[in-house]
Amino acid sequence: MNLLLLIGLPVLTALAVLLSRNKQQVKWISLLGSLAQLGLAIALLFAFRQERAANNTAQMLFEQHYKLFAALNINFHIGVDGISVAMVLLTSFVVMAGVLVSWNIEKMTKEFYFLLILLALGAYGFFISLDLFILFFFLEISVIPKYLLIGIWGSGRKEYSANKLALMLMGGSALILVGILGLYFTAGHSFDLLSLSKTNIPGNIQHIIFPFLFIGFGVFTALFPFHTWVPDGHSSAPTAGSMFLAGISMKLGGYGCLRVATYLLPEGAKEYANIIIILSAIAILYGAFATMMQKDLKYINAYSSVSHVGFSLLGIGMLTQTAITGALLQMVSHGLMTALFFAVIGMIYDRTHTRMVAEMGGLMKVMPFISTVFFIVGLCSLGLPGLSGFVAEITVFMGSWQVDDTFHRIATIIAAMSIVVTAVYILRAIGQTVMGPVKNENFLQLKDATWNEKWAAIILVAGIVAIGVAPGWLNNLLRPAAQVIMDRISGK
Amino acid sequence: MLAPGLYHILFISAALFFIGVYGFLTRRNLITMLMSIELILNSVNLNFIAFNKYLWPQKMDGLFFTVFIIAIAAAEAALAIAIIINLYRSHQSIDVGNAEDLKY
Amino acid sequence: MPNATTIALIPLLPLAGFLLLGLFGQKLFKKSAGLIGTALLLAATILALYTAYEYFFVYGKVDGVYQKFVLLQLTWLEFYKGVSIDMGIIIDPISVMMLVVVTFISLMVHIYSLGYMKGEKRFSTYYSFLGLFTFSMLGLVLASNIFQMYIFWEGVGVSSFLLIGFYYDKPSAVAACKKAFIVTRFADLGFLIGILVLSYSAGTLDIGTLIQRLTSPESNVVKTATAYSFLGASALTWGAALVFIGGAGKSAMFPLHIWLPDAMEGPTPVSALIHAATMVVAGVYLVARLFPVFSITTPGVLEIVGWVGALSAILAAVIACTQTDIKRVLAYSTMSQIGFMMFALGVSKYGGEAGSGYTASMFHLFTHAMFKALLFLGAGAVIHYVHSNDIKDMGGLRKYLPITHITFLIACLAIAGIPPFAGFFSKEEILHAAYQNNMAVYWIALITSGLTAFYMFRLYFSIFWNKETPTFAKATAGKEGGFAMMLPLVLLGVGAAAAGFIPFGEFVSIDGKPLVSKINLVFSIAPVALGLTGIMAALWLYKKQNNRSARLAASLGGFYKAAYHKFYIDEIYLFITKKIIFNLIARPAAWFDRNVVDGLVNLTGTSIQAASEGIKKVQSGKVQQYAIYFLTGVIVLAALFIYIWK
Amino acid sequence: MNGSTVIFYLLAALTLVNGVLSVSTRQIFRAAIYLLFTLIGIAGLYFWLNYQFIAAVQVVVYVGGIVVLIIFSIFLTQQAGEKLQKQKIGRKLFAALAVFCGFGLTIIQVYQHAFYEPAETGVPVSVAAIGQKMLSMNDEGYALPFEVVSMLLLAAMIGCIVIAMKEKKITDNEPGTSSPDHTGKE
Repeated sequence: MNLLLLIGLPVLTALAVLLSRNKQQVKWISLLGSLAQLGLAIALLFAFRQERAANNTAQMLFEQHYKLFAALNINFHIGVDGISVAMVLLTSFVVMAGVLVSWNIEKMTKEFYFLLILLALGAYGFFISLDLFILFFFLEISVIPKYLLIGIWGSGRKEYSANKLALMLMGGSALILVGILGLYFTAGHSFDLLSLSKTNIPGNIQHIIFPFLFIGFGVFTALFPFHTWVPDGHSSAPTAGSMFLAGISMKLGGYGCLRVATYLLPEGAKEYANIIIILSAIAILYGAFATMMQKDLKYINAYSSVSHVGFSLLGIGMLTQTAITGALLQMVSHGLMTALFFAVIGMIYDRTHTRMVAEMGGLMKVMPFISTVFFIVGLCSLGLPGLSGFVAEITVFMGSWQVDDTFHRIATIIAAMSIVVTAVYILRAIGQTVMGPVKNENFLQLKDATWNEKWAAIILVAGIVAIGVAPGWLNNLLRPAAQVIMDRISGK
Repeated sequence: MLAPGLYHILFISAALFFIGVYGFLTRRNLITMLMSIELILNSVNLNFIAFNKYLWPQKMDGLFFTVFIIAIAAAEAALAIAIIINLYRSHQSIDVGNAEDLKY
Repeated sequence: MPNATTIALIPLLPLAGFLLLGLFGQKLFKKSAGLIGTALLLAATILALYTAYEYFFVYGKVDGVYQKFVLLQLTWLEFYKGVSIDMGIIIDPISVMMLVVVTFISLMVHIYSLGYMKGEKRFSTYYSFLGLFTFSMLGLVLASNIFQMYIFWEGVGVSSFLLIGFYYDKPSAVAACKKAFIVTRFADLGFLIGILVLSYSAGTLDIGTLIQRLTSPESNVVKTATAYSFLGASALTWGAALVFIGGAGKSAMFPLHIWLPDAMEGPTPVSALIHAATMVVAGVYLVARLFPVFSITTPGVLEIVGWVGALSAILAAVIACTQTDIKRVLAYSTMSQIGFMMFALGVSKYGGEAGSGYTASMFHLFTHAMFKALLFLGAGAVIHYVHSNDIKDMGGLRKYLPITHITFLIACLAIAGIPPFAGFFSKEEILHAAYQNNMAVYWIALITSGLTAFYMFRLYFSIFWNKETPTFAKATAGKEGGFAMMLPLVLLGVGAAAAGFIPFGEFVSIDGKPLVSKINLVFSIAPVALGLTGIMAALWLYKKQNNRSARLAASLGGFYKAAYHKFYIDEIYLFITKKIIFNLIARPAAWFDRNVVDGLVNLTGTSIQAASEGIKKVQSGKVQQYAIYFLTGVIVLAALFIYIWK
Repeated sequence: MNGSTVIFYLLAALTLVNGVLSVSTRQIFRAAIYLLFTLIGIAGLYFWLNYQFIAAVQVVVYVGGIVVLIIFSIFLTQQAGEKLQKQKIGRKLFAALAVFCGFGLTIIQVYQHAFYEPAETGVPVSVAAIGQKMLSMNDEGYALPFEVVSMLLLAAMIGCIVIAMKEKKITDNEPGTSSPDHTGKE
């Protein structure tokens, strides 16, 4: 399996979009492109499993290595392990759904789809890069389109939100860059992830570099005090923008926190693990409580994202294999779930022209399909067994409980308490929007989902259910990769 | 001490220089500012000549510098006045306070 | 050996119904949904009965002891070595008994709903939800892994939520389903943490292994877990107590019972199935499933179980005497009866004669499922006829609803503990177990059983006697309900009347060895007499329309008022949630985020902007200013270089 | 105190006093005249220093050229008899302070520095020597700077013309007759 395809296909799609003549062509080309990416991602999954089944125990599979700039030892080095495969799969699902829900974008359609595909390209590239330089390059590629997507196609205070988001993410990138350069100069002038992972970086230097990398990526994944771009960014972004932002972009950060910060700097991770745990436990519960008071559906989901992503960071902070697997499961699960949530909110908003919970009611009667999906995603969010959220949260809890002391126990219990608070705000949202009497007479004329929206929802629901009902395949994909990271942490 | 020498001339040139600077800083009229600049240039010339005279009497470098500076000063003055007149034409004023378009 | 495929089919058939009707029901099976659901469940019931027969009479008993079989352990999610969620099937006396109860009651409700829910717009959705519930409940019952149990535990929770909120456009139903889900969710938090504690201590999630490792006091597992203590109690005590909180939430034990009366907003057959017969006894089942851990390792927690059960029993019985909503009375009665089962477990010990409470509890669970489902279905028939839930709108219905009347009477006699109906036998055994182990609980139970007889017959007389000319318009009143509704009533009536004669101790006991129940005639006098007294009191107060009950209520004064308002427990919860959680935690958290955390971010932005505004002024375009800066800079630098940085 | 010394002090006083007056008077025309006297004083100093050629250049270029130019421009831009606007007092004080500090610093440095005394005294330079050196092309010669300066003067001349030229386009551009540049847009 040639991994260059994963980058090449979005590039081709983007070019084709640029060259196409009218809106219909743009849409269909994007759809075909994202469908092909989805197919490719699934093919990658099977190819990967096949290799593993054939006892190929290399850490990274399908590696490719090209010299990019020999003088500074910058290489184009790509390869995948289980984590990357899962993330690529997640990205392709979200991209597909995002393209489908944006079907009715009328304003500057070509540019919109171009940016969407560019963002996807950045994400794919990021997840398969094994060289910190190109990893950073792809990370930046995925930031710029967000700014434009929000600034041009957004709603509400879009300029403010776009600026805030771009500035905070850029700030995070700056920290990441400092961290990467720190690594480069302390570990023998190399950007290569695999060779860096074999060098021993002195502990005191790790303690200095680790916060840069972790906070830098943490900004992307809404680490507690750096999360405020999330509510504003999401509330202003167009539907597909929110989906990409929460479904993919926040995962870039989580992936980076794990793969770059924690994996390369195990001593640093150990040093700051307790702080990470405290911050993420706060984020989980506090985000959940803050969600309870929100009145706008997008704000509800944005804050609940802060809370949910806290589980990923908690899992990373716990530094056990199970907890890290849980963190990864949570990333995948949350990516699908939150993308679906935003898609549904977008569908509701397109029809009712409001996102205020108090103004809706009884949508079940008017649009049963959308409401059912809303139900499913809500239940997934509150961790119902059979849907993906449960699998992830339980794995994090089980992993966290393995660390046998009172501090970690209490952090785990605090995190677990969020399942009640989550239930409260999700049910409030569902109860006021989907259930109850129809408050606005005009709503009775509204139509249910169109074909593209149905397919977008079905794709994501399929992902959620596939993980929720049979988590084994994903777990088996992620666990060995998490084990590799744990081996480095425990110094094996 | 009373016999004039290098130090005396340097004193004059320094005084002239700072008089020029003072004028440049406090005048609001562009022409008078130009005059202050002339003072500054002259103080420099005086310095060159003085050093040439007292430190390297056999050489003529200081002298040549002075000649060139005078030539450049002439060119500068002509240009500056052209600019001032043009400014006067467009702004109906040669107050330096009105000429703050540099900001943009 | 049991056949895994046959048993696995029992939960899978309702699941198939759920998927089929849920995905395609509204389009393809709008009319036939009920029949499909019922047919699938009939098949499941037959399989369950077959399994029970096979287990109890063919292969289950080896050397006089009923064996425990664990089948089909499919790894679903592996956490770390030795600890994984395995989807398995456990076959032992209580799971087989529960299989029969769940499928049978569910089948009855399916059949009943054919009539009751006829013409409902979301008829197929209703049946798909019923399928989901039955699947989850059966999964819970068969779970061999504690996390598998939790998964299905949540599954029954959500199907209960969906069914309570079935009439989603009714605000009270929406509120009720939210309340039910959130309260049980709160309890599930305890269950979850309890699982974490116990599974970490035992190093396994498999129930059998877990029990085995935690019940041998000499083992290292127990020693280390006991050594680790938190707030003065050992890890295992905490674990067991937390697991019990989960059970108490689902089984509506005080103080987590508040959701159950409100849950009556759902369709009445749903109340019969979920909130009377099956789901609410899941807590009892959970404690029973982990009974060895409770009784051997943490007897302190078992004592708590007993007291919580007893307290809930009497509290619910008192409240039930004052309620006027027919379904709420039944809901409190359910809570009270589950309290009986709980304290029966609480007073029991492990093994032999001392374990009679366990058997009694399971027996009562079995009989209660019969007569309580019957009561609810009967109430449903009444409501169907009267279109009201309030007993003030009823009266004299015995002439109009003869079959309902008879079956309701049987159920009332059964729950009141009048021989020879089913309730008598199970309740007698419970009282006997309590008498042997805990006298205080015994007295509470005795009083409660008297109250039970009183409030049940208050209900009975108010509905079927009392006013001879009911207030509802006779013109609209149709027939008693179709064959579909009457058949389950009759079948359950037979069950309620005869189930007591099953020699239950023969089949179900804690250690698998048969237990001979010893119903003592002398011992029975007190409860039966108290029951009859209760009936007499109800007869005197409610048979004819009179103002005796009002006078009695007035003479009780404050106590009556408090009981009528359910001892203000709802209000306390409301205070805690609204005032404390919302206003003191959530609102400040949201405010803090918008103003402090986000404020800091914005402050960074505005301060940079302010700084750049300041710097911008320096760039004024005024040549002289530049010159001054320049000159000052030169002078300062020169002075510095000359005098300071030589 | 011989005559030479007296003349020096007189020239110095002439230069400095007129310089101060030139930057402080509020009548612009008088300022130009004071500048003239300062320049003459400096020319006198050159004479005193025995650099007659430079003195002559000073008189010709500055006195005869630049000051006249300045006076012309004053006539062109200034209404007669109008006094110059006052500068803010704060600015004046600050400038005076800065100037004073700078002057003090310079003078202290100058007086602390011991310049080396050349052994021989020079001879007065003749104009012919200057001319030869200016056009000589060997190492000591100044032909290249000379050419550069002449280029500079040429450029300055052209620049002056361009700057001072009236822009015809602006006056031509009357309303109604839009230029072809603007037709494409809007």
